[in-house]
Amino acid sequence: MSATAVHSLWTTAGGVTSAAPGDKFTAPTIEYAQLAPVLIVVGAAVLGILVEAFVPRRARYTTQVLLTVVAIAAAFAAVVGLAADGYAGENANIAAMGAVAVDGPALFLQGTILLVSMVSVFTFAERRLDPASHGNRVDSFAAQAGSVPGSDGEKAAVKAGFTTTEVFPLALFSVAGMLVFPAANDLLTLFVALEVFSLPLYLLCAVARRKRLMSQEAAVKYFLLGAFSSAFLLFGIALLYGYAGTVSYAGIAHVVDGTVQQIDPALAGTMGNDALLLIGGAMLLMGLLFKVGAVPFHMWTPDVYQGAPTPVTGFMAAATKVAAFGALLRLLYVVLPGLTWDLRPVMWGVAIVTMLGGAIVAITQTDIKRLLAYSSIAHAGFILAGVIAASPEGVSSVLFYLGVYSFVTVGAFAVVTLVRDADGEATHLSKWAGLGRRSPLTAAVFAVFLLSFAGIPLTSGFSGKFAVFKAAADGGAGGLVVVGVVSSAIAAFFYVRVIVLMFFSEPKADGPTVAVPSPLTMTTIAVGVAVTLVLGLAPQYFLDLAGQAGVFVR
Amino acid sequence: MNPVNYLYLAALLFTIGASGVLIRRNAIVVFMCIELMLNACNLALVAFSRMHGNLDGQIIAFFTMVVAAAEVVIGLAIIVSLFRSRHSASVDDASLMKL
Amino acid sequence: MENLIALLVAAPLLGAAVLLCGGRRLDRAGHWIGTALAAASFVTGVVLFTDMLGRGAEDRALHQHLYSWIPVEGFQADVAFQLDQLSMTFVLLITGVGTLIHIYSIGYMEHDERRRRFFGYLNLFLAAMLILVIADNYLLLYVGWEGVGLASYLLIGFWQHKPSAATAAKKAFLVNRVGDMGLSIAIMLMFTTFGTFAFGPVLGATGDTSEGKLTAIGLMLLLAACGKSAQVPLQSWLGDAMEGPTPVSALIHAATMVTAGVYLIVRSGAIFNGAPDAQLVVVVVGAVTLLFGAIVGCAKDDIKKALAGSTMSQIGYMILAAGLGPIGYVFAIMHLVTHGFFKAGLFLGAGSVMHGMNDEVDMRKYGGLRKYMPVTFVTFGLGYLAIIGFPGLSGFFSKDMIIEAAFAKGGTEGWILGSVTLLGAAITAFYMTRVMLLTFFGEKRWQPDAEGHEPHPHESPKSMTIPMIVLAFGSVFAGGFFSIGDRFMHWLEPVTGHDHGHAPVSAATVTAATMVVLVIGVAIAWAMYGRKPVPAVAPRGSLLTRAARRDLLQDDFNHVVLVRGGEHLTRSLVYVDHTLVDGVVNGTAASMGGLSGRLRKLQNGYARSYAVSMFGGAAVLIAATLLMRAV
Amino acid sequence: MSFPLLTATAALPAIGAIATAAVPAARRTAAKWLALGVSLATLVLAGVVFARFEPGGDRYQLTESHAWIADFGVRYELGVDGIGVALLALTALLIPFVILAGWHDADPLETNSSRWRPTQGFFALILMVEAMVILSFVATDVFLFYILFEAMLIPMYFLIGGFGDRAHAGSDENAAAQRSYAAVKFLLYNLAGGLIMLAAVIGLYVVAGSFSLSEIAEARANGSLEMATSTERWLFLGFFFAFAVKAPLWPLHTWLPNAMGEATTPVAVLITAVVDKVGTFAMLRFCLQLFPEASKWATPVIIVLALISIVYGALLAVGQRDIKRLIAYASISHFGFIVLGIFAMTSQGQSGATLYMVNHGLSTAALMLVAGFLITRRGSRLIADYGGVQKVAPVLAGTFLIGGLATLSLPGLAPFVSEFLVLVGVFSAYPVAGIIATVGIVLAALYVLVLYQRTMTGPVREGIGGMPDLKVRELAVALPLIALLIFLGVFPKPVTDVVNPAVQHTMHDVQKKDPQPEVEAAK
Repeated sequence: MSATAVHSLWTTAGGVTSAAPGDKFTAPTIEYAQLAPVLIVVGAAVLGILVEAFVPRRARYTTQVLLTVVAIAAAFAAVVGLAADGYAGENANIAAMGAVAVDGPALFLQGTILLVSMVSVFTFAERRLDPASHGNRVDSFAAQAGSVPGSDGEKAAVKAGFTTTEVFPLALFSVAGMLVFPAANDLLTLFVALEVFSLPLYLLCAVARRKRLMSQEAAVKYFLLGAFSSAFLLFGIALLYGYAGTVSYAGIAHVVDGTVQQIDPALAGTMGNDALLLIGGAMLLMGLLFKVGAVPFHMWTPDVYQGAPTPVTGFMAAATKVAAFGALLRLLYVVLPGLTWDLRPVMWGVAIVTMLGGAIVAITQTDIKRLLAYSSIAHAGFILAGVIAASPEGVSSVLFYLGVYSFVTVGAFAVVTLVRDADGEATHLSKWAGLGRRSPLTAAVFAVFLLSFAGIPLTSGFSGKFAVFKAAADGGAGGLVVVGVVSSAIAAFFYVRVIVLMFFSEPKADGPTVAVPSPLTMTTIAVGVAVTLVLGLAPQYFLDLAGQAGVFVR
Repeated sequence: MNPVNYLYLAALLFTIGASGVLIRRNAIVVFMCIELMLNACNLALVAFSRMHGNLDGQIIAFFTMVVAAAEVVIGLAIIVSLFRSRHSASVDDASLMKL
Repeated sequence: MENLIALLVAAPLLGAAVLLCGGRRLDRAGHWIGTALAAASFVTGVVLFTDMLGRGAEDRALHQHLYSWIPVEGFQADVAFQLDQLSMTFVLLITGVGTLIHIYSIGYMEHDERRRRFFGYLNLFLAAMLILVIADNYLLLYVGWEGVGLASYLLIGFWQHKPSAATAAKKAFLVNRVGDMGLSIAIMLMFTTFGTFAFGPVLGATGDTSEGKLTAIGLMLLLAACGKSAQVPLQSWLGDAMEGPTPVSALIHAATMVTAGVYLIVRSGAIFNGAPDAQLVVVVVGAVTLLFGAIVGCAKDDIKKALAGSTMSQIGYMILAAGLGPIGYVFAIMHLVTHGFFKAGLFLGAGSVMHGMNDEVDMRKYGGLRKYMPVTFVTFGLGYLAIIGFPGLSGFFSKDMIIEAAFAKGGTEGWILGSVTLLGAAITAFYMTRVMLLTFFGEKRWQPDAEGHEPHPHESPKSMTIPMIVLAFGSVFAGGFFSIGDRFMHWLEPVTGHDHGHAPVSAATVTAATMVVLVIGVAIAWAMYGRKPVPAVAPRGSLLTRAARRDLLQDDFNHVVLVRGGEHLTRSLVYVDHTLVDGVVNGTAASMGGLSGRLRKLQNGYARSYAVSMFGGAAVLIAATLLMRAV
Repeated sequence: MSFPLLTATAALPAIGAIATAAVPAARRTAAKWLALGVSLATLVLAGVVFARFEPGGDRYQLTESHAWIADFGVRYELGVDGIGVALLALTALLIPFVILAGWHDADPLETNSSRWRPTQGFFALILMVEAMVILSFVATDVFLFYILFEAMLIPMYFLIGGFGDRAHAGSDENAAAQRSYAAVKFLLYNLAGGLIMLAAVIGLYVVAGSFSLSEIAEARANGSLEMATSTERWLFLGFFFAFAVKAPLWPLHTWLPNAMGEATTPVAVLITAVVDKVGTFAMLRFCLQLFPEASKWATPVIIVLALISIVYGALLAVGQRDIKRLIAYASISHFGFIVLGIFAMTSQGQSGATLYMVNHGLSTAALMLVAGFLITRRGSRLIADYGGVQKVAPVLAGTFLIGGLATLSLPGLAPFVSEFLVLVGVFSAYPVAGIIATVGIVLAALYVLVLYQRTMTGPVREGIGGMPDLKVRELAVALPLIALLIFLGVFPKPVTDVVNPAVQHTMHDVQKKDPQPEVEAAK
């Protein structure tokens, strides 16, 4: 069934075209099996809402955690199942009447997203770090997000032992959106998916237990800028639609490279107008670059990362990047391959300023979360280098990098949640001085993550970086590789600075303590370390995986 | 009337909305400007839909409205809670985090 | 028989090892061990000597190949010895005088708690020196060359607690290193020219290469010789070297080590024969040093420094002779041997005097010592007569020969050199007489020292006097023994070759002339120091005298140009390294930080400005895309 | 599949490192002995490798090859040639001394914090470095080598920054600042070099499609791999830059004095005697083998840089007031000699350079470690604080002097052999360079003797009197090294025998012949 069918379905329903009213109505066919991962998660999310409504408060936390974990696990199982059925390879196809692609990249990214969300959810559910208030274990989310910080209402809420268990369904919704995002095969789905995973994130940012003002500020900034960017994205969609007369990737691609079957006069008119295509493509690109946090669309990143509750930051930093880059890849490889030569210079520029900008500004950061934010920007730049490679190796290298990066990120932020003092997490770097003396293990783990970020050999970071740079060099982007290594050198500086701080400087008397987490967070961190070392020493298996998943269906 | 004019109008609205976002302080107003941009998109979509003689654009417009509505819910929630804790809806006041 | 050769070196080397690693437990026996092993080496030498005499003149040379030292592609360096007449001469001189001085030191160093180490160093020196003279290739010679340098460094600085001694030692080593540079470059040249640096092949193939190459090699060898033999311009270290214990001065800085340069040149005769220009330079250096040393010797009041000057000058004679080519080689070596005897004797005498005078070295504080230490007086006196060339004594023969040879060089060159050597002889007579008079004649001039106890001059113990006596015999008879019937010449000829040249003046005339200048020199000295009493403090003296006291300002030159200049250079380089080379790096880091700080300001916390950047970014993105299509 | 000897030799210290790190805080001494034992066991294994290596045999012996990361065209390929085996032996030999010398350097100052285990960490890191260095000497896969080349920075970084010299001038905070500055400088300098090399490594893969040294060399030999001249030059520069930083070559040297000055003396020895050798080794192994043409193209410049290093380093050594910095600059001068020998591209030069790496390791170790004993006694690194030591501690002074004499390459001690070989090798190819280099031997005498005179001779300064002489442990460090210096000075054959064939291979790689002696040429 052709990719544009779903729309012709609507058109016939609308009856504007030649088809007479009351003509045969073909019901849309939805391949539920192939959409299983998404459906499971969405379903679980809806269930979660119901849980909020009907399950007594005491049991909610447990129920929600269980539900979420089970749902994600099931979704992952479904992904694995699909991959096993060869949807990643030979019988990759397009489901839901052209709305969603089920192919290698989609499944790989969905798998990654699900695993990452799984470990992130563990940190969401962590309740051992903050001292129990009024005998109730508390997590890092506000007792009652609505209540004014410091007000009697809040005190009462805390006393009553309220907790915002809504975060779990919210996370699930967001995950659902992320699952669709890289698989979206028409612009409408893309837009909807974007909103579906963004909106819950806006909320999640706002519900920190500590430092609520910053948390809310982060939410506002994230929300406004996010909405702003999605407006651009939407306008881009509009223009592309105007250019091609369709919003399905394949359809647009056909129009762009002029292999379209029947050309009606209107289409002929707009097809001639490259401005529509170029401006639309650029705006679409901008929408996605905003989500991956590329310069100059990055400015929300540091503030939001810093303000949001750290577990959310970790989730956001890891999963969002994966989803957004997935979508970006699909867009560039499926929709606009015809535009490669027009977009390449622009992408080069963006990649360069992103790598350098992120690395340079990070040097003078004093807050660990902001530091990681800028480092994530720099990494976005590295990944872009792989995206630009415009080759199957490029795709698989990016997939691999995303997998590597996301786990390390979640792990790193999980460690950040452990270092606490009187008023919550001690994120100011000066407080990390001498951490290595006080709790060598934590410091060592964090050092491992930092070294992986820095791309030191024998860590996963190096494997990823090497894969991406290699692909870029192969794809004729040697210049980017040089810029890449230079900015890695700059970046090394601030990672090293943190290590110096932790190990070589004397601990402060009023320094923070390292909380002993529950098995949940421990798992998150352990997974991070494991991935870092395994993919650093023997990445071959996962490179193969990414390699097989490197082909998009059209 | 040439449907292209609608596109000019859409672009105009979009620009107005965008500049509103850049200029206005009050979060609510900023938000409204964003809505305006979305509407501009809708206008463009519908216009194009008309040009191409298929309804995709109009369908998307509907989706957009729904999404916008959802955004309103979330957005207002956030802005209101911000307002309650700061007694100000100015986006410039919310600048604890910088540098 | 050739297997004995290694024993020459092995014995003292063993001694050095044992004494230096042995530790305190050997303190009591140390000096005996050292002396015994030195003697053993001497005995070995004698045995080899007799054996050598037993064979015909042509097949006297012995070879011993121990092992291949540095086997590298296209590069053969062996540890192999060659004992021919030339080497043999040195072996006997070194081990003989060496043994005597060991014995002497037993007494001289009696009160030094580090005597064991002293003997260790002495043995080390013997070993190195022997390697130097019996090596069969230049690289191994180089090993000995630096080895004696090390030994001399250790011995000059033996009293390390005296900063002056430590400085002198360092200076000696450094100046020698400059010379060594010459030697190593010479070896490299040989390698690139001949593909080897073993004596046989190199000296045999000198005909196959250009004169230019030979000249270059020759000059480099000369540089090395200058360093080791304290020839101008590298002579400055010898005077300071007197900081070392007197036996050291006698053995190393009079009899043996300093003459290594002469050995090197004579040994490399084939090269110099092929390079007249190099020879000329050698002769000039010899002549200059001859006078230089003599003049310095006249002005010094420190008895050892005076003798050091004399040594310099005498070696000047030898170098000059060696520079003359086949005419001179034999005489150079002969003078070297005789000089070894009498100069060693003189130094030991000086040591004996100091021993009796609480280590006072200023001759102006001596006087009339002949009464107090007769043996020393006699032996020293004989040495004195020998060095000034009193008829019949060693110096007379050897020096006379050199003077003759100088004239025999022929041409104006010949005349110049001849007269220089004569002048040198006169000055020699002068300063040696001066030393003699100041020390042993006149009335006593010593006062109580700072602690107020007056020195009680007394004769030295047997262990010291006996070596002096033996050496005195040498200084008296060696020359005659060698020259009667040209024994020495025939002995060395197979190695060095010899031609008589054509003397423009008869030997008799030369001898007569020598006698005349000798008398003049002595007379002047007598006039200045014999007749009237000598002031205990040196008078200001003429400009020349003052200059000569300061080694003709050579040290001042070094100090200003090399030391000061060097200090400035290094200090400025340290500065450069820190500010420039390192500054660039730190600068980049700093500028990065600055840039970061400035970019950071963009992140001003206002959502609207963020939106602006997004908007601008979008605009740029669109513009760029359109632009791309446009171009 | 024979027993993977090389892997074992590298793995043993790695495992030992982990084991040492795992020793509980209280059992500090146990950790020390464990580390020492492991290092000695490694030495034994290295000895076996040395024995099993046949100088006449294949170029690479005891080879191992396993698939590793197919996507990157990377294999786990090991193999040792004459040069590698010599340096491997050196490394394995020095580490026990380093450990022994650093016996007390990492004892915790404050015993209250129970979780903090500096001692264990110190020795574990040393062993980790040993493992990586050994592996890098036997890696015949460019990528594998690169990984180790970079990875070994991390343990070194912690060794420098984490365990500063207790004998520092000024306050503790000041010292800590100095130290972390030195550590960061070390890391960033080398990381920068390494990252530039990374670009070149990737470039090499793009060009050659393989990382296997043997494959690439073969492909180049049979012409199936053509490299554009410019490409080859760029790649060469990428590699050489990293190695020149590590070596270190002027003007990329400034990290070394800081690092060696601030680190504890055993670590300083580890840096200059072991880790830096990887740089010069890699020039010989990779630059010349992979990019022969480019190497020849770059030779003039490199020779000049090397000469500058020699003279400049020596002059700066003369100007130093800090013992350890002095030795550091001396090392810079010596590395100049090594590079000079490598790029002279003559048999003598390269054999000499390889020998030089070994001998310099021994001599610096001897000098530096004894200097370390001296410094720990007096608690100061400033030369001015010393004087007359030989009076109170003659043995210390003696060993120090011998170390010094080795440093100024006195004949009879090992360094002379190598230095002379280098000089001859250079002279026969570039006479002027040879002559300039000989200036280095005079300057060497200057800085060594000045150092000795100022510290050891003259009247006994205050603070020196009553200084104890070397203890048994310290003698156990100093004497074997001295013995080796003398032995290799008198009888270097064991090393030259393994080195010569390897050098001939390299000479063949760069298609160079030794210049013929004039006399033969004439015939």
